[in-house]
Amino acid sequence: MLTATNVTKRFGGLVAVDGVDFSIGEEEIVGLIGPNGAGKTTLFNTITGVHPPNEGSIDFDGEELVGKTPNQVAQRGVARTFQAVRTFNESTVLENVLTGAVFGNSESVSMNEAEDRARDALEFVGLDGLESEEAGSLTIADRKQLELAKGLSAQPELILVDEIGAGLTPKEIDEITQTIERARDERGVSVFWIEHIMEAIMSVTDRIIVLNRGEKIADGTPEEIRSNEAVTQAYLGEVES
Amino acid sequence: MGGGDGDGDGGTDASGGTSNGDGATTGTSSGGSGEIVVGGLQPYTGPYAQTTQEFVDGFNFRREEINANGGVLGRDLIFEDRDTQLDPAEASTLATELIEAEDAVALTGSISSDIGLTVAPIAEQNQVPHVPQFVGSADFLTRDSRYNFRMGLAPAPTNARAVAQFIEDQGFQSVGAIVADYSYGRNWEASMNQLFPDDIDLQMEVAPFGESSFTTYLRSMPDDIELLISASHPPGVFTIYNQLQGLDNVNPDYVIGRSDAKLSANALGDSVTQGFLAQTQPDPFSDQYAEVAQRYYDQTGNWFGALNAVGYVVADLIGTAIEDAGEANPTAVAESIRNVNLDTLFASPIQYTEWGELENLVQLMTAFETGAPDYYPDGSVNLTEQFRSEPLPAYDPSSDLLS
Amino acid sequence: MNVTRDRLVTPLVFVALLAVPLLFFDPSTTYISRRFIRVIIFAIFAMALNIIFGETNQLILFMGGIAAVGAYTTALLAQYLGISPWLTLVVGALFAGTFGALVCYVAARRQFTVIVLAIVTFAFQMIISEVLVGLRDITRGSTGFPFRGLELPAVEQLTGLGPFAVQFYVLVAIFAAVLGVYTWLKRSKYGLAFAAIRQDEFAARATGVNVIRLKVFAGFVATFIIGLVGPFYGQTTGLIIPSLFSFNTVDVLVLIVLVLGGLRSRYGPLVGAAVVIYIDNFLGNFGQWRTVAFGILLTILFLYFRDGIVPSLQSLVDDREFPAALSGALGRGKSK
Amino acid sequence: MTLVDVSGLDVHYGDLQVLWDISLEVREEDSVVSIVGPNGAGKTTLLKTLSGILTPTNGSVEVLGQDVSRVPSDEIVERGFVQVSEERNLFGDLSVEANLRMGSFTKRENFAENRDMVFEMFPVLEDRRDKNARTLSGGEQQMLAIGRGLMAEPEVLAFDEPSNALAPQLAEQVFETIEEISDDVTVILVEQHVDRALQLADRGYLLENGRIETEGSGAELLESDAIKEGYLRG
Amino acid sequence: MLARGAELLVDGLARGMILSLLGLGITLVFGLGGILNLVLGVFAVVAVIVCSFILGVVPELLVAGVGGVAAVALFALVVDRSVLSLVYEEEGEDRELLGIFVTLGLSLLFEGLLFVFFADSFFLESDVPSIDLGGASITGSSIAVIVSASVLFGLIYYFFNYTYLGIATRTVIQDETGSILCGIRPRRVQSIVFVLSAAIAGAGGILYALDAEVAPASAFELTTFAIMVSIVGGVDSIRGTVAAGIVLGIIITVAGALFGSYLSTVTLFAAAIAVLIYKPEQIS
Ligand SMILES: Nc1ncnc2c1ncn2[C@@H]1O[C@H](COP(=O)(O)OP(=O)(O)OP(=O)(O)O)[C@@H](O)[C@H]1O
Ligand SMILES: Nc1ncnc2c1ncn2[C@@H]1O[C@H](COP(=O)(O)OP(=O)(O)OP(=O)(O)O)[C@@H](O)[C@H]1O
Ligand SMILES: [Mg+2]
Ligand SMILES: [Mg+2]
Repeated sequence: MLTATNVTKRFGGLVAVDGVDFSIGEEEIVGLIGPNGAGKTTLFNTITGVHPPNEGSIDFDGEELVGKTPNQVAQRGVARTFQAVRTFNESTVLENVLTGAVFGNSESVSMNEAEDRARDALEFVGLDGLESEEAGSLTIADRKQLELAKGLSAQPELILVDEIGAGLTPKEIDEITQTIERARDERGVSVFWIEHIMEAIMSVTDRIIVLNRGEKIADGTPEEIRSNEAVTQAYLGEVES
Repeated sequence: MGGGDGDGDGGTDASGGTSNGDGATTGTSSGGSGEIVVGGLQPYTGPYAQTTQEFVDGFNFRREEINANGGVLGRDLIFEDRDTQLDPAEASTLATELIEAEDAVALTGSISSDIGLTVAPIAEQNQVPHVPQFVGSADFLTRDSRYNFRMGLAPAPTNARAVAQFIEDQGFQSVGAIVADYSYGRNWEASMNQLFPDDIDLQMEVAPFGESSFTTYLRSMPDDIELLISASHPPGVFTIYNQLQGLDNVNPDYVIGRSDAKLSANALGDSVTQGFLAQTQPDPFSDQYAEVAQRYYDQTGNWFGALNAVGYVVADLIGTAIEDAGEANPTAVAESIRNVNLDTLFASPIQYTEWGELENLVQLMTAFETGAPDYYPDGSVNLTEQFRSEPLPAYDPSSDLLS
Repeated sequence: MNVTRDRLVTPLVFVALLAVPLLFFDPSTTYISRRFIRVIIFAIFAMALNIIFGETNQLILFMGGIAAVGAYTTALLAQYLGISPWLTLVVGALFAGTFGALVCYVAARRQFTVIVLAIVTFAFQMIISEVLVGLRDITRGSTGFPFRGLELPAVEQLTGLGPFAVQFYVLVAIFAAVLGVYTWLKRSKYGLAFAAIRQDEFAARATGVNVIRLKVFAGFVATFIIGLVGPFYGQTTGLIIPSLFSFNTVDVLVLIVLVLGGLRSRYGPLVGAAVVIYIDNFLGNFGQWRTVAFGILLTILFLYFRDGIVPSLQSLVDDREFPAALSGALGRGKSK
Repeated sequence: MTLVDVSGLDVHYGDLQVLWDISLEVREEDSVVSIVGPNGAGKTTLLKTLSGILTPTNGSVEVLGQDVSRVPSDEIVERGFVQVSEERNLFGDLSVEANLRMGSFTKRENFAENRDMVFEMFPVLEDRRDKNARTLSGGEQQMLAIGRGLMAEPEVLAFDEPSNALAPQLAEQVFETIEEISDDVTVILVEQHVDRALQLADRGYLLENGRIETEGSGAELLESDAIKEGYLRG
Repeated sequence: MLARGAELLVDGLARGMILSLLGLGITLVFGLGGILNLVLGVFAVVAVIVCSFILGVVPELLVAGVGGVAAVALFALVVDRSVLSLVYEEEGEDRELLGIFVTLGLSLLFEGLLFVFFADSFFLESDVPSIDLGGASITGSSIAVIVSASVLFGLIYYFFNYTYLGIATRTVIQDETGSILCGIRPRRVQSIVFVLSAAIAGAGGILYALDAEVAPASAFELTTFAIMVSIVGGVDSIRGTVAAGIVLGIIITVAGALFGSYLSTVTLFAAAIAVLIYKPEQIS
């Protein structure tokens, strides 16, 4: 569904993403790992039009994403969450998700229809009952769920998830991992997921891509990655394996 | 104003004599039988803050003297002053309000052509006399004006005529001028071209109204320049003079600045004695002036300057006009101003043409020397009379002098 | 928002507005009529600012300039073509709106922060003033020209109302229209998008909101409204003159009106305008102390009442918890 | 001697109470004291209160013998209580060296000496000494934050989730560093990596919903049911 | 011709350096504390007034200048400790907007007071003789301005790059919490910067008065120019502000000489807009 070829992004002299090729298939959960500063978030930004790549092309269902603005990409069906949560904290939980339902889609959605979708998404992540709370009053874990709900309410084909587990307790991580898995299973959404927490990412991904200094150094099943020499050297270290 | 609701029924103008019956809504109106109100459109905020303050001090000095002597028509003269912030739009609103709400019998205080030109039609429409402090624009009066009267600043052609006499008197050959890029400055430009002797070298430079750096313009003046006219750029006068001091290759003998000798001396300090001339209408060398100035000093401890004198003259003029009219009715007051022949602090008696221009005005070129006026012993500069003009013909707005 | 209360407040406000000319307009006191008209005009200006600044966080400081663009275009074009300014009114507004939209477009594209946009528009304000003064041959320079072409003599005759009353009603109609547009915007998808843009532009984009288009849209609507009202503003004074449209006379006042009335509240602009114009006139009696008094008042109001009069009153009514509402009104805490 | 003595502490954000009746102490002889607990339990709030950035509504907080509500928060740093915060709070547009220099704001005379010590501990920082902090990778930034904390010559150094968002390798490196410095400095450690945090700790506290649920030695806590069920995997 | 060009450049440079000083007054407080200080022009005018009164007693410009600057610093300290403390309680954009509004109110208040009590025009004289450089006559005031402004720039540069306190000011803007964690007291630093900015603006005002008339009405104009310069220079960059002031000073001087009309002001603002549109990403 998503095929990126030779994506390169430079910031001044720094090559943050260096000639990366990868693809993501229908209903696939793909992990993206790599050391801090490897270029993971930047890769997300090239896909979503925040920082268009200097070179390369990104094909999504037969359409070129390079050159599209972030809102256009979102409307094509690519939702995302952020490394540091970015919910609209002065709006209510429902309004947050509504925004996704109304604007995150190329079809014109009526307000009623959008509200249905929004409530549905809230229920899906387990935030039903909190609709009229201000988003800012939620716990971090709930706000991360809220971001997921906001993305899912747009009924995307692909959702990009950036370090959703950071700062969560193991229990919360398990919950959010399950939500992501269910999103794929029940809603048919593909997931591209950046995470440093190996337990989470190893358990549900179909495939993992590893970046190091902007270059792709590995791409394979969790088992393959675990035993990959280069990955161990660059990223995993001697610990958990 | 014309578009106002007042149009339909003609003469609903505020008048000092009759009460409007709408006191409930106008609230503060005090114009009835007790006091007579003069409205002041004072630019308390803005570049003329000091100028207007001097005027008000002089005006109030005379007004209080009048009230102390029993007032006019036995009633007290009251001054309702408003801050126009030198904003013509604000001034026009305030003018209407002073007329309608305060029943002002006359308006005064206006400074600058912009304000003068916006208030003038209001005065005409409401038939309330308007005697501004300083409005020099030639367009302030038309041949049909009946309620606007020239005061502290003569129109550019009249001033230029006086300067032309001065040039001939002194035999200057090389004259420079800095002209401000707005209507009054441009009037000067046209007048100088028309009225100055043909055989002199005249170098004019046009600078923006709000200019603060004149060095460039000054540098383009000829080296042998004898007289520099900066009165044609009123807001820049002091800056021009000051920046001139910093240039050694431009050295005119005289610089004609604004009319306010006292402010000039305050702003420029000792350097004012090096050729600065104030072109004034009040005559600081007359006995009458000295006597008033002495009283002023005794009362306030301050120097009675040309601007104070203009305020004094306006209060004097309005008081006299009301007495002459025998009633505090604006229309009648305007009529008596037009017919007045008032010997006061000006170098010539105040007389107006039919359309409100000063007639047979005499102007002075006042220079400065170290010392102090008799009536202000605390001072450090004294005034000397450099030149006194012949009576100047009133400017006729229908002439083609400026076209 | 409390809908039932809204249903009650709106008719009340408009009945009061419609009654104003009948109660207070008198041919011998046109200055009172003008004050009321000024209130409406500044209320509309503040509504426009509410849309562009309150909703999309674009602070513009060339409202005077935009009003001037509308006024000068309307008046000069009418004069040049020899037609009634009623016909050129929309041209002026469109011109102003296009200009505003263009500035907003550049700002959104180049991702200006609030302050940068404020300063850029402030610079435009200065340029517009300078140009109006400088193009003396066309604009009649700093002394401007008389303007009262926006009268409706036919309506005056038909209704027996004076010209100021008619003008007031025209402006009330515009006010109602703007209020309607604003209310609709807030309750529609636009409201959602505006809230998103305001809080996190970046996240809004990623959610699919076309931030640039919406900002330009808000910019157009706001400057169109300001450009439309500009000629009426001139009409009230009877003059179109640069100083009427200066930064100090328009922008400063509109900002104060909006902040004091209550940012993002529907009736804040009207209440703010009424209070501020009243204060402004009242301070006129202070003569040379006017500016001082105005400065003190502003400082105090902003420090202690910056949540706005209308929102403070609303929360007072809403939760009836006096101490809490009072501390809200005294505004130390951030607004919700 | 007691370095940090908290008793009966309540903290509010506006109307919202976050900490309830907290009492804890850190003694000179402790090398690491760990505080663990779920998200939103109030760990960061507690550390900010210790640093004087937040003011308690009830209870007393004494840090190095000084009531923190009575002194400005910069003075707490001067007295030797330093915090490496959750957000790191580096100065992005200042160079690495300038960041370290600001760390020594209260101990200016020993700047050069301490800086060299930090460089020795984290050689990569010396390579980047002229680079702006913003351009460092996450791990490097964490090292800089720790280094900056050390520049103030603290008696007590508090870490708020130092391994957050770090790659596993870097996280491990940070724990090793903490272990290393805890020989000289008393460390308060707030961590999501509960197992690592408690392994290092002499004593630990479990904070849940703003209350201290359990306390004890690191080993005790590691074996306790509360920790095993809620915080450790399988 | 060449001499005339040189004269223009030197005039422009002097004027530009004054603009730079005023711009720095904005940059320091806005860039470092988020408050757009609209009172700045008042500080400049007050410095000139005090200086001019001191000159009446001690006829030595340097002494009087220092006196004027010191008086303004004291004035600024009072403003900072009283009203601004309330503004600094806010954070981020709230502080920026409140800062604009409150300083707007204060500037009206102070300007109003100046209009009532000190409405005169003020000039200062430098006593530096003008010199002749290859046919170009350089005015004494230009020399005085260029020399003193250069010295001030040097001091400012040194302070912000080489002293603990100077660098600490930058930490406060970048991360207030971070600075607290280093043992720096943000509020104290903000006060120091505010007072410093007022002092710099005061010095700028005094140099301005060597050449041009300064009156209460100058306050608004000086503030406007200062903001333009600061924004064009990048708002939080000291070097940028200095450069912007000099460039704009030369532009208006040359434009004034070439067009000799209102266009020079238009040029200034147009240049400012052009710069802003061209490189706003530098401006936070
Ligand atoms: N807007 C930018 N301008 C300049 N450099 C940038 C920008 N965004 C990222 N970089 C640099 O690009 C590199 C990759 O950053 P990126 O955020 O993609 O890393 P990451 O893999 O997401 O790391 P982490 O796991 O720490 O989040 C880093 O060196 C970073 O400093
Ligand atoms: N500035 C604030 N205003 C209001 N509530 C806040 C604020 N900061 C934190 N909170 C709330 O206080 C509670 C405790 O937050 P705190 O950050 O101390 O938790 P924590 O234990 O550090 O969590 P984490 O593991 O996510 O860092 C949370 O419910 C949080 O939502
Ligand atoms: Mg990342
Ligand atoms: Mg925390």
